[in-house]
Amino acid sequence: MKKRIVCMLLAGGQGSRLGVLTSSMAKPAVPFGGKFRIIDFPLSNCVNSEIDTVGVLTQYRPLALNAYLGTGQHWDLDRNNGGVFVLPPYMTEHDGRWYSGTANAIWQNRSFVDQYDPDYVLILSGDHIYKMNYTKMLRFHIDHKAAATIAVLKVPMEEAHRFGIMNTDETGKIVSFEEKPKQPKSNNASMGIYIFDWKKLRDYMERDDADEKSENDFGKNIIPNMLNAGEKMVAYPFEGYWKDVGTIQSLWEANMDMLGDPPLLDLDDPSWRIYTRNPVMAPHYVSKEARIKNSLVTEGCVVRGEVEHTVLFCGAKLEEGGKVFDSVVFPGSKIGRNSIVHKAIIGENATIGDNVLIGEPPKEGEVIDNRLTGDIALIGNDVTIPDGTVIPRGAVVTQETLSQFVNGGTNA
Amino acid sequence: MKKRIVCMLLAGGQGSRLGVLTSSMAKPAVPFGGKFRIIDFPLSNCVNSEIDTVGVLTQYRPLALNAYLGTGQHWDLDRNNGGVFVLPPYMTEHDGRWYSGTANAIWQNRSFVDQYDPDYVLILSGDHIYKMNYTKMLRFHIDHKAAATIAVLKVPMEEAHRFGIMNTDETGKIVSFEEKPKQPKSNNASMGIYIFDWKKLRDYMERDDADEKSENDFGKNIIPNMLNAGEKMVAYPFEGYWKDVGTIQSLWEANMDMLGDPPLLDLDDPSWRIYTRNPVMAPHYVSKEARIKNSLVTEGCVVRGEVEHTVLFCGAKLEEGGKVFDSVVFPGSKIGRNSIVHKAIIGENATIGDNVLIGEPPKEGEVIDNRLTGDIALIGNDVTIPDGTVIPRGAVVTQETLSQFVNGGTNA
Amino acid sequence: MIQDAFGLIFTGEANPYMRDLTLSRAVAAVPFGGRYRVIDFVLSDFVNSGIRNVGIITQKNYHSLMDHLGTGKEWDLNRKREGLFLLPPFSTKDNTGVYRGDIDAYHSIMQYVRHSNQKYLILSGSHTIFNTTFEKILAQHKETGADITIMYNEDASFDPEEQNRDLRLLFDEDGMRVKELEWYPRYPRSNFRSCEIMIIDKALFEDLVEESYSRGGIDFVRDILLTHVHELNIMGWRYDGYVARIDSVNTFFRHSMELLNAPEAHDLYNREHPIYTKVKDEISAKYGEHADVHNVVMADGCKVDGTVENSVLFRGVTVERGAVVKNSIIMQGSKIRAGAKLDHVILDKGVTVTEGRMLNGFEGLPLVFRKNLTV
Amino acid sequence: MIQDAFGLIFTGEANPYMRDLTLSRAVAAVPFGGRYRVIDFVLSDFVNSGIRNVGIITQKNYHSLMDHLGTGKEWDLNRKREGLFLLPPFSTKDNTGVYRGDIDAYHSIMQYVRHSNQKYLILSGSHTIFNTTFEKILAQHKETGADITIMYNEDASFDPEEQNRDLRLLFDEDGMRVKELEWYPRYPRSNFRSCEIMIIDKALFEDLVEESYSRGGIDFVRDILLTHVHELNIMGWRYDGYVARIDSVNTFFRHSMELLNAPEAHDLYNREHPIYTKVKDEISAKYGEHADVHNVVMADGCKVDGTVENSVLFRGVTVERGAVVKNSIIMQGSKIRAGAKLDHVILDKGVTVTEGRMLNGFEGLPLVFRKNLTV
Repeated sequence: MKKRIVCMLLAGGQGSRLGVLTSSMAKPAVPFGGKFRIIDFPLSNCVNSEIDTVGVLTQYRPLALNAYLGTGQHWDLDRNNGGVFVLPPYMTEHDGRWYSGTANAIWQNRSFVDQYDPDYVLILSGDHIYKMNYTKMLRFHIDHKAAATIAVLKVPMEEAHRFGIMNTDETGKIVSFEEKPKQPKSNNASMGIYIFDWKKLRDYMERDDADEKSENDFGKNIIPNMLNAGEKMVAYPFEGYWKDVGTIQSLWEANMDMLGDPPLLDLDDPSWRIYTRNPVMAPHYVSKEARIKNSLVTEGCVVRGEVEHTVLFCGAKLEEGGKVFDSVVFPGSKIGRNSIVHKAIIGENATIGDNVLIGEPPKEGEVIDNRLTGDIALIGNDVTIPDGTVIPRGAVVTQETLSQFVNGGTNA
Repeated sequence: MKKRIVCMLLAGGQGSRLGVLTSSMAKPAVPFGGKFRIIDFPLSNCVNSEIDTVGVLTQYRPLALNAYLGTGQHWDLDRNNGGVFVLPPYMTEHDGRWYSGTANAIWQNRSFVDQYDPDYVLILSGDHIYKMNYTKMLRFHIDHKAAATIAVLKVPMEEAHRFGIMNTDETGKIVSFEEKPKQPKSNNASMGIYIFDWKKLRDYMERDDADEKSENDFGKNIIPNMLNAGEKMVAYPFEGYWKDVGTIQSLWEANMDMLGDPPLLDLDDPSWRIYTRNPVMAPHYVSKEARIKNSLVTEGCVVRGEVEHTVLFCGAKLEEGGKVFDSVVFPGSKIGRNSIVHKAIIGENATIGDNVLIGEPPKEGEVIDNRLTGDIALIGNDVTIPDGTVIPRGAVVTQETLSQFVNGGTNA
Repeated sequence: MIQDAFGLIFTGEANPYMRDLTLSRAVAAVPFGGRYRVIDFVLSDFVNSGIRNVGIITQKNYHSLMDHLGTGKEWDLNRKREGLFLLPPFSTKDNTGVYRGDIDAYHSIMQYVRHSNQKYLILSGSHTIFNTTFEKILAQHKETGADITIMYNEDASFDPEEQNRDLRLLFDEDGMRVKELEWYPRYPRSNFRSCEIMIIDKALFEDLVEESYSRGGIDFVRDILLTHVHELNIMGWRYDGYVARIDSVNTFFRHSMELLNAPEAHDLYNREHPIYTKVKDEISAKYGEHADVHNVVMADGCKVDGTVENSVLFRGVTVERGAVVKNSIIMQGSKIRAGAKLDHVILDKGVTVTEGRMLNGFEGLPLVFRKNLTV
Repeated sequence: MIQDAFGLIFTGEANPYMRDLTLSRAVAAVPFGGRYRVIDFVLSDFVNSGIRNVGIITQKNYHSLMDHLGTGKEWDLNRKREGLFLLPPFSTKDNTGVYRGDIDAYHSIMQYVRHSNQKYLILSGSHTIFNTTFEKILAQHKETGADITIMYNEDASFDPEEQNRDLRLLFDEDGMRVKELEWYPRYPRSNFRSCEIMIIDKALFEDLVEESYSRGGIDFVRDILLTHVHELNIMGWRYDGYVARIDSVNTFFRHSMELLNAPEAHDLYNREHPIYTKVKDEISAKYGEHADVHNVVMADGCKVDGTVENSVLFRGVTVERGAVVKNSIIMQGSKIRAGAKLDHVILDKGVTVTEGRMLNGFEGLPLVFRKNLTV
């Protein structure tokens, strides 16, 4: 049955920069903010914007994402007509190919979109934290009689070089587009949120698909091609909190942003609920000895130690004498007695033994590969850290790299 | 969360022998019996047997099947834990392959099954019409402490050579297995319904996957290997209606089987409902001039002509003076004024013009390729037959082959 | 699609003119058209208009309705936020469980109205059937700046014995502004009859209801509209499609027969705007060797081996060999045994007519047999 | 997983000993344990036992329960066949809408019992809380061939002022067959108390109820069990896990505090058998700069910047800076403003305690503040 607009969510790949945290799920399923997963944000934005048909494009572990999304009921997306569908790149008898780029992912799933014969298609990225009413953007798109509308955010001029920059005239029409320009002409950064007229986009994708030199990417190919062809493209100005959480550092920062008073993004907004798959767990328990400040604590947690400026996800446990500061502890992780965790992300179902120190200054001569993490210590999903281990700040600990810390570790 | 048993439904490929009818959907989505699609039968059997987790393995048009199944609510399979999932062969970063055989399809989706940590797995084919309580079969499997249980049906001895034949000892233990034997030793035909201990099956599939010479097929590889290894395998005797509808002739016959009084398979059984996605259509309308006998007529139909010994699916229309005998008319098809249809299958949304004759004896010298159809005329999905066309019995008419009939056609 | 309006359907009590058909159900729950209930039409109208927030005010005898509507799944109204709200009579201290009138009812569910996020309220009754969407009437309501816009059609039929919530509109010269209203008129001066659909700003609705309630007002039409017709800016919006008012057994019968004979009644089966109803998982209707069926609307699950003419058969009806059914309405699951003969008869659900039995009603006086009876 | 039994939960009316906590709700709907309602426990017990067909008999004041249970989605009981059945009091000719006793209620829903496909009926009350599954009691019931099997536990507590459906079992020598029953005993001779769970063959249940109903029987325990205790083969099945009986404000308070201090009460939060409840989409609890929280059970959505000790906080409670909450139970959405001090207090949902206010109850006499009050 016909829909006015269909959303295609680019849930992307394995998220190599978040690799350690995505061993069992795609990047959009990375936990966020105590109760949520990243994908809850674009999905909730859709539902709150009355968009009820969402295709989730993923190349990585579609089964796990399928299981997480289920019938879509948790996001109110269990619809008779429409709903949420995971769309992996599937094989056909003749061929099958890995999504070669963002535009190719949509192109390969054009028949999914065609089923609903929509006038418009909304393209989203799966790794941004924000609240946005896409219906307002659609109205803007319609009012401007645009072929494409791109949501933009004003960023500090000195950071503009890290973004795709949309240069517009005074009416909001995009006159040029530069990907990560060295000398940015403006500070309108693309948020990776596009509305297209579906027929028009379909044409451009078809031509793009035929072009062997193309990388089949929205930013690199489709948008420049449309601009060059003189299509009317407009920038939709967005104001408010928006964060790309594609790196360990930005993921940590965004979690810390939720601890402010008021938080930088209000997750507890009755007019704009963020939906998630609620775990079935008991209320959290705080023992006599515990001490908690400036933190988020979620159902299923048991806290017997000290927690400050930290996000504890559902089912996290902290034993007596343990201390956690400036950290993010993912669902189901356990931290043992008298262990101290400082500025770290602890992956899902990780087990930290007793008397472990995480986030310590490196010992003299110790060299830590912290290109991914800066000064944030990162413990991978399902990793078990033995009693007494010392993990320096910025270290990345996986089952594979664990041994280098265990052997050198001393009890503080 | 753990499940005792998980069902994997081999929905198969394009169904080349039913090709003309599967242009937009996989074989299991071929209509049957007025209101149903073939896949409704195994799915309803699962639900009625209290099996609530079903993976549907398909290589062909997973999107359309996904859209048909939706959240699973129509089959009561919209579960918080479990439900129905379409599993196409998906690409991974490293590789992706077309399901090379029935066993390979399961092997590629082992992580889907593992999510539920089941003791048993039920393997079904997607192109059989029958009602069966799999729970009884599971109890049989458990009681016999078998590694594998295969459902068998006694077929007439003279037809046994067309089936996989299970030779059993007096206790029901399978002693040997022959695929389509020329000299069958017994008439216990395999119905393509297996229950395995999941761990055991997983082992055999793993070894099979490593064997480069294997065709990765249950009948050809897994079952013979298990037998050779001395695993206890038992035959579960089934009595009742069971029909493979993988050919045009058997599909036509099975539809005709529903017209008997009583029908060979009672679809209207309150204790064993067959669920389907009910179309939202008005009751059917029968005009003053109409005449209907020995037929099934479904909601959305409009009948102004004569119908005898025929199955009309939802939304089929027959104009004044039209006559349909011994035929199967799929959803949304229209038959024009004074047209006569005899022993035919009319595909979905086909349009038969006025004064068309279908299923006539061939004219002198006319040669019809009826290898697929015998004496059944077959009109493909979405085909439009112009006024006055004559289609001989056994002919297969698609958009491509249509011209040969139109040019030679004369108005009766 | 309408985004800024929500719906409220008032389902009244049984209507005495409906005789045994409303013995254990509201008019809203009376079966109509072979597979529907009366309320399915207006509820589908809401859904097809894009409205996602609909409250249904129920009274005594609401179990049949509750069972039919369930969670609202069939209408895609089983939503986390909004969706379908069944508003049964509350038995609290304020309230004895039965409403004196609709103002009472509106007052008691005012919290639902206040909590609804939309600006406009589309107020509906539940005995009028039509298949349309409300985009145009809402657009007119906004353009004209009316206080209240009433959907009406032209309907010359009038029977003083069968009036049910009969509201007629008289316009001033421009033909749009309502200058007078007639409520159950003895001698109607207008053929423009309300279709039981009114659009009103939700804040104005709350004002009018609460003000009237506090002064003892009972009936929305009588105590609010009639009283304030000159102060309020009430407009009409004319609907020219097919409208069926289920006021009495006779009108029920006549409108059912129009499905067979009046082409304009096919509006109701418009494919563009499907009418949703509870799914029953019935199989196709089965015609036997001796079936002889002409001019009939028939739902799935029927088994017919006899003669059926000029009739409406609901789901799962059996007509055995040799039975003859003419000019009749046979509801769900009824069985006509061999040799029975029916003419101008309405069988409610689950009635069994025994072998050889003859049942004859007449034009203008169809016989009604109540639910689960064996005759 | 149990395939051959179905469940029937009788939710009674308000209990006077519960005071304001049951002002507008049944005991079954009383909030317990930080995020649950009393009924969630037994309903989850059914679901965790694999039972897919559960009827809930409601009485007056069932709206809160209806709202909580909704379509049964959270319990995965929103099924096409079977699932969750809310059985509200019918207002038909036979019945005035209020049950005189449970036999009345069982009689009026006997059609549901007859239509259920399972052989065994697990009958449950709704004021007893435990977390288990019913596989073992059902297996014993089948093995012993008992007519009725009653789940009981040993509970030495007794307060004649707070008895609520207090049924005690006395066994013969083998310790399993019930030889005598005590119903609201003044001087109890047994500490073996029924957990309000009984297994009975559905056909026997129908017989006993209909026979008793026809002779004017009102109460299942008094008019059936006590009358027939010598003829029926009644067995006991002993449960040794944690059991909380919500008989009165005092027991409610005591059992809530046991969640903090009695390790055996953690049975109720057993992860293997999760307790399902209505989802609210709350965010994580937020602790502020000045939070000082010890020995507390706290649900999601709370915002705490004050001192909280030995207390249970339900979802969405706010404790402002400088407020002190001790030995208290604070239900959903209540707000404790800056500087307020609470000790031995129960706040029902949505209570606001204004700035600086002091509220003190005592051990054995907690103060209860009713829903939506501002103090």
